[in-house]
Amino acid sequence: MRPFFLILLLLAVPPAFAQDSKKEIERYQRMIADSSPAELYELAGEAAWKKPQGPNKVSLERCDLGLGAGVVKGAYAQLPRYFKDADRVMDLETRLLHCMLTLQGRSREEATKRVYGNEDVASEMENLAAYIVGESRGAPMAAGDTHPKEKAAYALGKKLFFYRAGPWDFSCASCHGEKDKRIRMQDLPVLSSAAAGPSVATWPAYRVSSSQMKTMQWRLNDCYRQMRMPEPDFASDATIALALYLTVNGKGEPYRGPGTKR
Amino acid sequence: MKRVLFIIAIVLGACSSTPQRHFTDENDLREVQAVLKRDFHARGSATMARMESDAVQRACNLYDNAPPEELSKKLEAEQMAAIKFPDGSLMGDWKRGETIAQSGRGMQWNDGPKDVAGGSCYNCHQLALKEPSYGNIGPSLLGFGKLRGTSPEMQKYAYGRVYNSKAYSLCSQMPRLGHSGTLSEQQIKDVVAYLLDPQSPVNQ
Amino acid sequence: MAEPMKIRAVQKGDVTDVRVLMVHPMETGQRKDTSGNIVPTHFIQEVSVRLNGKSVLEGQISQAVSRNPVFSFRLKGAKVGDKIDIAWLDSKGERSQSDAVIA
Amino acid sequence: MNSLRRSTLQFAAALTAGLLLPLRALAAWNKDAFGAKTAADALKGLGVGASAESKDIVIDAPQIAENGAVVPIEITSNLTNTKSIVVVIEKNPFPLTAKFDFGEGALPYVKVNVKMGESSFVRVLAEAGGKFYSASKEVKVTIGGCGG
Repeated sequence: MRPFFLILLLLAVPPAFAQDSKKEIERYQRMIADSSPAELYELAGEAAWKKPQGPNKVSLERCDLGLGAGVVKGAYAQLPRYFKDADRVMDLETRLLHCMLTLQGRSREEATKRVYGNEDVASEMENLAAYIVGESRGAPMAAGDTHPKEKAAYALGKKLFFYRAGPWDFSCASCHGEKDKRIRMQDLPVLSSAAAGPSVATWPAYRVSSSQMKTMQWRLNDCYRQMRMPEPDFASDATIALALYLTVNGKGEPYRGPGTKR
Repeated sequence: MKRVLFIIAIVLGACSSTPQRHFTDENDLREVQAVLKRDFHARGSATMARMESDAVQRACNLYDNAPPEELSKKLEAEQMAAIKFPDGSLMGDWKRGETIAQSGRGMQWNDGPKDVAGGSCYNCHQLALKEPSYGNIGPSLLGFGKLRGTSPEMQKYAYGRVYNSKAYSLCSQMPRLGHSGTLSEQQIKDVVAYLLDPQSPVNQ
Repeated sequence: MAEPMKIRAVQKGDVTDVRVLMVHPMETGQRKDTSGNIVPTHFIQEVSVRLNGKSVLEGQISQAVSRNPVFSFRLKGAKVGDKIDIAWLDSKGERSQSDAVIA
Repeated sequence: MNSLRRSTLQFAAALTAGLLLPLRALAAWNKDAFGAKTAADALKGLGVGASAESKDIVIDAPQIAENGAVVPIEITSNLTNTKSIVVVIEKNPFPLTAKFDFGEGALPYVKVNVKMGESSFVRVLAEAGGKFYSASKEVKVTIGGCGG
């Protein structure tokens, strides 16, 4: 990586072709967002939220997502955050899992058997996430960044973001660390900066290429797959720290998911 | 003129107070590595052995991809020494090279033993003009062979760069495709042909 | 009986904007499922839109329409409170019908 | 997708109230035209004759689509009394994609998401006043992600 000042002096301006194709791709993104089936997952998620399950035959309607038991409106925009009852920083999917275990009495093994769905049947977690995030539309994102454990998670997330590892020596920053970079035609936001805002504001998202609603845990999971790394544990501290790091970087961005992406 | 001075001012400012590095010392690196070993698990071909880090990764992590000069030189030389250059022509079949450059498969946990690995070249580089969907993380390689010719030295340079880019620029973002076992000797020769062969669309 | 559709019909001046979301895999017969065998073709072929029981639009579509189809239509001469019902028939003879009231 | 609560209620309500009119015979699906491998054969199958280029057919489609699975196409015909609109994606294995016949109460307008196998021209034909008109737009389909 060339030293910092050389990049500044080069002030490379992207060639004209890439410039207007960027505009065209943004138009495509607006068009698919207009006519997206994402709404179907929000509806299915609302049904799952209210469905009694587990040995206790209880729904998730008493689950506290941070704003009080059962409060869904605006809850996602304040995640990830520290939860006193679990003495742990949690993102949405980790918190949902917590409620499945504590309220519904389900086993961790059963509740995490199928956290990623496929194009025929979405997973319970994907439907729930679509519903809950939809209830934060318009709220400025404000993940927790004051509690000591939140600060520690942010610091860990940042180190994980820049740590190069694996057979291809990649870190997240290899692709998301420098402005105006693309993989093929895919623009790569600098997630270590405020430019993370528009990304964290539109995940979870319906992916047209796979006809599936995908969550943030999946997003991190699939990045590590393409970094040629082993698989991250679902709802592990490492994934939560990364999610918190990205979301705090994008603090203030109005949430507008679930998104619709290529 | 005023604007250029202004830019230089920023640059000097940026250099004098070197930004706080991401990792303070080797211990810091070990702590992050421990988290990765705790919170990840093997899947398919992606085993936990991939969590071990070598001297190159430690140097690039510790110094934010800009290690001191003599450390870089030392490690680059070690990486160069480890490259096995086949003898004879290093140019294979550019048609197979194009398929390798287009394919993003290889070394992922969902790549089966029968799946043929690719080089993911188009993810980061422009190569042939006829392929508009190219990345720009790496420099454009359009007309690489037309500009540089096909001398044995150039074949060796191209082969070495693909085999282990860190032998030339220690903290390059380009994967060590040969060193990591992603591409075979023949596949790297085919990529070299795609880059250098006058018939290749890269040079049309 | 297939999943019901999600219809939204909104009156804007003298035009009614109708947006319908259908649940259907729209299989082209070229996709492989997770265990690697080809999923046979299966897609909506006919779509019909009726206003107060009278047909206003008839569509024939192919497997090239995206999965979980989303259509937008515009009607004229309708008013708030009128009823729209949309029906589809697919290549396996499955049918679905949903209706909505113009808001 | 487990059951959709709100829509199901809507549907159930219609059933109970007996409002659900029997499904009339829908426009029969034109097997030959939709089975044609070329745009020309498909149009012949539909009985669509020679068409004149017309700016009164407005196609709003992305110039570049990051993925061919969902390409939103919005079509408006400003030709007076347009009877039908036909959508053809020339490079698709089966080019004929859709045919819409507009009755009294519908405007000649439709928006639909289509799949495109590769970059191709999207051709739209309209029948108005017994004549056929056409317009086309090119959509480039690119590879967005890491191709892995």
